[in-house]
Amino acid sequence: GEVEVLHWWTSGGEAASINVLKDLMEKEGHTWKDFAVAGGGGESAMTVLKSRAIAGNPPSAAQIKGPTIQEWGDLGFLTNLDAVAKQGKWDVVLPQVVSDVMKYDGHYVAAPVNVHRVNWMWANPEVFKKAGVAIPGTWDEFFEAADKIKAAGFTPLAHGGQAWQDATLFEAIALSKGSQFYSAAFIGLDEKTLRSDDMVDVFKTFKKTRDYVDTGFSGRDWNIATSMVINGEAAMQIMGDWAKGEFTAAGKKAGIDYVCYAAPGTSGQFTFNIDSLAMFEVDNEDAQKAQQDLARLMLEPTFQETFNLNKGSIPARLNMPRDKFDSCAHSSMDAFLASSTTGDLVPSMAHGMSVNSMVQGAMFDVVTNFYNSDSMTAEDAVDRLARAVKASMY
Amino acid sequence: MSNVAKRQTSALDKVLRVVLYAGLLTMAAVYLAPFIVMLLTSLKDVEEIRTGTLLSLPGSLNFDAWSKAWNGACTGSQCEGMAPYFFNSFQIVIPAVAISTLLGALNGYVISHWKFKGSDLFFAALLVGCFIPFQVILLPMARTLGWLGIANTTTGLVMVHVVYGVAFTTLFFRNFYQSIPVELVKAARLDGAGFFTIFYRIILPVSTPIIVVTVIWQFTQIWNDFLFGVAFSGFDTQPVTVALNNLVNTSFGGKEYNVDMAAAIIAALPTLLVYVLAGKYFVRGLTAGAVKG
Amino acid sequence: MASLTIDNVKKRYGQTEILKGINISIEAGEFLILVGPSGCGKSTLMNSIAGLEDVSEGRILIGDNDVTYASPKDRDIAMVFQSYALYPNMTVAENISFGLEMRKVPKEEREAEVERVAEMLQIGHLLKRKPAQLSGGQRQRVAMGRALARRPKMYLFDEPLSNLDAKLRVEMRTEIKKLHQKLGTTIVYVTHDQIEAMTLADRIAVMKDGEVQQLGTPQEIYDNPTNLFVAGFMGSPAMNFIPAKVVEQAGSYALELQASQPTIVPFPKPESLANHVGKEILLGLRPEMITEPQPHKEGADFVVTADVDVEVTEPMGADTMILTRVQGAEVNCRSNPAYPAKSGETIAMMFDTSKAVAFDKDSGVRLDN
Amino acid sequence: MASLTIDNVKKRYGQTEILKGINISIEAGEFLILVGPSGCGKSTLMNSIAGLEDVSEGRILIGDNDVTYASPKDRDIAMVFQSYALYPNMTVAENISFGLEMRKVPKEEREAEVERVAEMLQIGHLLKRKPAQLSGGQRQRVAMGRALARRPKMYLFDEPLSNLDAKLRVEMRTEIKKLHQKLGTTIVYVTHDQIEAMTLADRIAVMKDGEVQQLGTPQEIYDNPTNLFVAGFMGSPAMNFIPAKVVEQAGSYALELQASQPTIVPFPKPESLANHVGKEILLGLRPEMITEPQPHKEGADFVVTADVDVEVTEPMGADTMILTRVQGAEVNCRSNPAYPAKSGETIAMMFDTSKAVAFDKDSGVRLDN
Amino acid sequence: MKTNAAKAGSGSTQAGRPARLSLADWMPKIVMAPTAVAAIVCIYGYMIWTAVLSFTNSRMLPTYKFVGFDQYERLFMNDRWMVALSNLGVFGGLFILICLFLGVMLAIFLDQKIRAEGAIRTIYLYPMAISFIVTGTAWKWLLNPTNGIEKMMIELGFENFRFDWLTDPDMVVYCLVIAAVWQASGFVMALFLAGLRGVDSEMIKAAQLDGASTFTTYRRIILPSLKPVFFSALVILSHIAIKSFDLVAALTNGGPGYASDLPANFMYAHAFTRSQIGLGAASAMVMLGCVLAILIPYLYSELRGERHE
Ligand SMILES: Nc1ncnc2c1ncn2[C@@H]1O[C@H](COP(=O)(O)OP(=O)(O)OP(=O)(O)O)[C@@H](O)[C@H]1O
Ligand SMILES: Nc1ncnc2c1ncn2[C@@H]1O[C@H](COP(=O)(O)OP(=O)(O)OP(=O)(O)O)[C@@H](O)[C@H]1O
Ligand SMILES: [Mg+2]
Ligand SMILES: [Mg+2]
Repeated sequence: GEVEVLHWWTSGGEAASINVLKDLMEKEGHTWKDFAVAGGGGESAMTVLKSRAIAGNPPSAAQIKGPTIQEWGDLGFLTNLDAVAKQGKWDVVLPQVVSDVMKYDGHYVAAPVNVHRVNWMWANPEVFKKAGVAIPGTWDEFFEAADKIKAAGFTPLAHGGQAWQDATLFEAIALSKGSQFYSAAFIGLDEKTLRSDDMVDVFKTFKKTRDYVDTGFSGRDWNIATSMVINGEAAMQIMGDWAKGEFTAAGKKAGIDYVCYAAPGTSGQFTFNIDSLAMFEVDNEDAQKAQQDLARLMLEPTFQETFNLNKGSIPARLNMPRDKFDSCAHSSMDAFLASSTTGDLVPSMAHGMSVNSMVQGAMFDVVTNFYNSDSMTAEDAVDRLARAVKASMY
Repeated sequence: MSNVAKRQTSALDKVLRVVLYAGLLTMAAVYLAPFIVMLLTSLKDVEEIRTGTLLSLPGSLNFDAWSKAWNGACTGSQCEGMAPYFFNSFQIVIPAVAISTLLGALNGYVISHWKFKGSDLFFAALLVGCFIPFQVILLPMARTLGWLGIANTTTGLVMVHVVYGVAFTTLFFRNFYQSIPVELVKAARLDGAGFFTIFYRIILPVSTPIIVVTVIWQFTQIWNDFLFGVAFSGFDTQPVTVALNNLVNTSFGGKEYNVDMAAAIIAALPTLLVYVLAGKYFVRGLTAGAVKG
Repeated sequence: MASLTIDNVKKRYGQTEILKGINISIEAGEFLILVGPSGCGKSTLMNSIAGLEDVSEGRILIGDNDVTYASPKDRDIAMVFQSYALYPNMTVAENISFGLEMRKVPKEEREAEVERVAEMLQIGHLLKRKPAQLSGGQRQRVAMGRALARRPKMYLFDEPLSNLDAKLRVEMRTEIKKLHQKLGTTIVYVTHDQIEAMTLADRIAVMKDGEVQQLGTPQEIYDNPTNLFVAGFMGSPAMNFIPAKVVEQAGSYALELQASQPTIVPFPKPESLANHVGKEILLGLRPEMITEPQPHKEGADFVVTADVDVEVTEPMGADTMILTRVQGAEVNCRSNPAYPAKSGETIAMMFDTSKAVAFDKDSGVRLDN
Repeated sequence: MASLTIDNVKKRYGQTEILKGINISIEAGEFLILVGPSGCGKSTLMNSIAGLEDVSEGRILIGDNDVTYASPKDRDIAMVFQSYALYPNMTVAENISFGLEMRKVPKEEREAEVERVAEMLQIGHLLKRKPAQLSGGQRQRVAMGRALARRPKMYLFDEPLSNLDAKLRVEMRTEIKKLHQKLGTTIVYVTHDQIEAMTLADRIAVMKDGEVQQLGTPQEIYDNPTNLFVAGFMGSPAMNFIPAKVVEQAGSYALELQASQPTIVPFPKPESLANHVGKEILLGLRPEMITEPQPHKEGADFVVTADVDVEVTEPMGADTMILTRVQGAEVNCRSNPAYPAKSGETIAMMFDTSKAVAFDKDSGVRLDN
Repeated sequence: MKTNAAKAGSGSTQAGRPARLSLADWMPKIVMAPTAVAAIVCIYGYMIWTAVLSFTNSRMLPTYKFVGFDQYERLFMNDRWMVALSNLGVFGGLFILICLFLGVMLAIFLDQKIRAEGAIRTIYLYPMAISFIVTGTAWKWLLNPTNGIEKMMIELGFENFRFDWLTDPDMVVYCLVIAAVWQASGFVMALFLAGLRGVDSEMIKAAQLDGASTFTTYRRIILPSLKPVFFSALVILSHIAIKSFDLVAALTNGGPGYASDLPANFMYAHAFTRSQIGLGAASAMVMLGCVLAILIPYLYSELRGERHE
């Protein structure tokens, strides 16, 4: 049968890894129709998906993640993967947090491909050396170091002023207030937490970082920001592990040319972002068969390994051989395992893992507007955030 | 005194002429600036882009990015560049432009020369179609196409482009035909020509400039359309803009701006070609001598 | 060829009524000429007959068919537009043959026809040109050619010769006359040229302000105008209207007018003046009825010689017009160029009232009918 | 007002030479009328004078200024286009006042002027209309109005009255004449109307195929045409050209022509025929010179009565045209409507050759000059 | 056609046309029918559907749970929407005016028998050809203070040159205007050029004789006769302004913050990315309402005016 896969893994590494899956499928005698729609974190792809679903012609599989899977489930578009899951023992090989996301109403409807850690900080040791400071472990240290770096003529923080990057930075700061605080705010959407002084603090810290980004940050793509770190123009960037790809592409070595640390104040904590393919209900029996096979193959170690080596993330599956992965990946895997038991493993708000897209959008608006506004106070922002969240839960 | 001297231009005229050319060329330079940046970038290698400035010249002429964009760059799991998508785009653009232009010309012709009760109202109503945000119609259109059984096919996409292009083409043609003397149509009717004959023999031959404008508009709109192209195409009928988008929007790995820029220029080539070719037909005075007064 | 009946046709543009109930009926094969002041609705009427404008009211019949609502191409009419309306993108030859092509005439026939028409109109050397490359008169001839190439039931000509030189115009006029005699096609023709009207028409319709004033043969119109307007409109120079007092004389009635002396002139139908004795009426006398004294007419009935004061003389080649003033009205006289009249002089002129007509001064109604 | 000198002006469209070296020179304040067959280059010449077409060769002087290469707006000329060229988006009033506005005339003055002109042209009630809502003649009057509102150095009128009815045309002609007398502006005027040409012109230029054939006063042109073309072109109906043999008679020369019998007619300048004895030449005789026998002329010099065969009679109101055939050539005669001529009959006509002219049969050159 | 209209007697008063039987007479209507059907379904049908949705609480996909005017209330409480609306006002107004002005001027200049007209025309027009997905990037570079024009000028020695509109929330909307004008003015030029080429040359001659300068001839004679072209251009430009979605997405993505957001982006973001179709639909209706409020009176006067000619 054939599978049509709608996704936005279009860049070099991703595409290569998707091709692995394609080859695997074709080896099993299936046809792979590759429907790639890049851009805007999958915005376009989602639009396509909706239009195709409404036209009554959905693809067999689509890259959907986080709570959105539940939404599609709600609408009854997704198919049941329990049989494959049982055969492949998904309940065992996947950590609970991951498998929860893949299920709708207790049934598997999607298969994960990886886990990203979002709360990374990438640093250029050379710059730190020149400025004569150590890599900061907390936000206080961050600002101390940043002052010196700035004085030394570097940009302390490489940042791109796009809403999701603002949110990534913002959530990293929030996470430094503790996983509990983070969860209450970004999963529970607890109004009290949202309006708490801690939140005001978070906003203040957040705003303070603005003094340490360069003037041209607005609208900058994340990878440009990364290249500032690579070039030695900037000292640090707070960004998910996909940034590693940029370093690799520039021929830089982890631990030597660049170093990866958890974002200040969040070591041991892990904000995750899981990519997955959800399976849509299709009529054709052959296609159904192919779909099940696809789900199975995705969880197989061969694919998980290649894919994640390429993407900079770590496998969704536990207990994988890790010798091919680099030091950052290792530390990510460690953190993943460790945090999964302590409650320090939390879904990323900025990447749509913790809340649905409405709430996420509302938060983005407040966060990014605040970051760019000269007049808005942190208190205002907190108030707006709480109100926006409430309005969007409507 | 047989002198063959042409009209002697006064000094003031000469100055004005110089100013005119200066103005035109300055504007041309302004319009070209972004293109030059793109072109220069497409000729540099990744390293030069990283280190150089926008307008710095490439170290050597380097067309690697172009060939990569054409048939090497990855757009999803395939790495065949933009080439395969050109065909898809042409398959969509040519019928869509042809049909919408023809329909627009016919509609314009009716509205300006075969008025019937309600034709003006129809025109006004159609114009409203120009202002519907396309995002709004994605979902209902998807459902309609599903019903018609042409979802995610080239046919469907052509239909969508025609439907939303025809308001513009009608507008262009109607406003142009408004200035064609009514006597021409009257004379032809008396000569025994019917509706289509008049259109084909009398009206179309004087429509060249507006056909050019309409084709330019429609070709550009449809060729560069991304939203409909992505939402309503099938996996093997994606137009070149989707490929370009995929090519440009990598969220991982080193960004190859040179390839992006080359791809953008390549993607624009057919449109540019249309501009150059069609431009010849910006001719003067097609209805001259038609009527007196 | 077919008869034409225009039955109470009205045409409005918005509020303004342009045609106010036109009634005209001509036989098949008749040559009808429409005349009337600029803007009186001639072209509008032509357009209505051709079906190019919807009429607001009334009926139009061609033969026995009510074509009021028929489409133009089903009426089988060929028309020369006042504004030419040439097809700008076609050559002269194509312009001419288009109508034939539409009627599926074979190519060779079309070509032959184009040639014939072009020769007749003397535009043979222009066949490959586009309208924009023609002079005004050449365009007009192409417009003619387009109509003449066809053999329709009816021709409509809207001032088809206005931009031609006199010589060509005479030739064209003759051609049209021949054509009409040969084909016998019904023709409706608008012209401002009096000679054209007089020589071509079987019947003339004189229009004014969207109404037909008189419909009759050229001679009827010229000799027997129904009212002051028609009388003044037809004939060039126009008929003179001389205020005159009705007087009783020898049991009959005559008219007294004030040349350089009061003069009594006879009137052909004196009895029609009976009701107006003592009142002033308008005596209509064409310029050619006031001439230099002609010995051979001397003493005839209705011929009176009187002295008049010459105001202006206007030599026109064949004749000289003498402008005089009679009873305060300007009077044009047509004299032989040899007759020595000078401005300011008083000279004798001969008034021939045998064809004189009389009108009511206020209403313009003809009195002697 | 300014004089106009056209010095060897040539104009080519691609290969074809339209104006082949025009030389015309008129005084300031003169009224020049251009006549010529359709397509002879009158409009082209007008356009060249106005500066709307570049001439290919030659010079144009207005007053003492060489304006050959001056831009139209610097020539201070107002023109009525043959094709009207009204501004379609402006009302009639705006059309008329535009030229004044361009010349910075204050608003009140403009309005007054528009009113004056509109009244003169009888288009006062149309001032708020757009050109598309006018009849042909109304448009033409607006085109006139546009020119007349201004007071330029020179007026150019290209067939300005062709679409007006006879009555209106006479009135307009008079207005133009008055205007010219009042302002004394130099005027160049194209018309196909013989009467217009004769009555308005100070001088007439007769053109043919891009060349000036004769430039002279109306009377010169009428009485003394330089060649066959001019003779045949001016006058309507045209001059008759009767083939006649030069015979020697009583030491002088006369002409013999073949009416219903051979007839000898005298010629005013017999000596000019000396070289042509025995040869056939063309005798030019205007229709008004061949009339019914008129008793008072009987016996005069140069008057001969002869019998002719009537082919067709054409009543034209004031006169009746009698078409006869003399020596194989059609001959038009102008007779009194009362003279009883019928087709097919042979009747007596009187030939007055006192103003006759003679042309070479082949070259058309005037012989008696 | 032999319609022996069944109207006896003369002097018929105010009788309507008899029904036409011939196919030819129906041709105009038949020709317009496909467009009419498409318009009824794909414009008005969808508009009504959108209107219906705006009264529901549809999220990811349309549902039909009606909530009255709630979505509209939410919309007008939404700060971002208000920013987007006012941006549209500024952006749309400036964009349309500048484009019209530039387009007209360039067309007129190009109409002066310019030597390399073809090349120059293509240069003005080419921005239309290039997808904003990429030109957005080029403009982003050019307008970016750290590596664009500002940097260039500083390197050229103008130390104090500042051009940082792209990162200034108050000025960023003008960046949109610059890029949009750059892209669309060429087409407006083309529209006008085509129109200019259709103007009757006799009329221009008449104007010259009337003493009008070239400038005045254009202003008073030629441009007024291009009224229909203005009409086309205006519709096209407002269409582009209202739908400037790609432009914003590529150039600023709404930033800094959401200072450069436009309604189209707002709507798209809510209807698709944020799964708030109800709110998106409401915003679309408001957009459409605003447009129609301007468009309808204009259309009315435009179409009425011509009927009397
Ligand atoms: N663009 C052109 N190309 C070639 N020939 C032309 C062009 N325009 C005019 N002509 C020719 O030039 C000649 C003179 O034209 P012009 O308009 O001056 O004639 P005219 O004397 O005004 O005639 P009319 O009395 O018919 O108006 C005509 O034979 C015409 O065919
Ligand atoms: N579209 C229109 N709207 C209003 N009035 C119009 C329109 N078209 C023509 N008219 C008026 O209708 C009247 C008749 O016009 P028509 O063209 O029939 O006149 P005409 O008799 O042909 O005159 P001419 O001899 O000047 O050609 C004129 O007074 C004219 O102004
Ligand atoms: Mg008329
Ligand atoms: Mg002419």
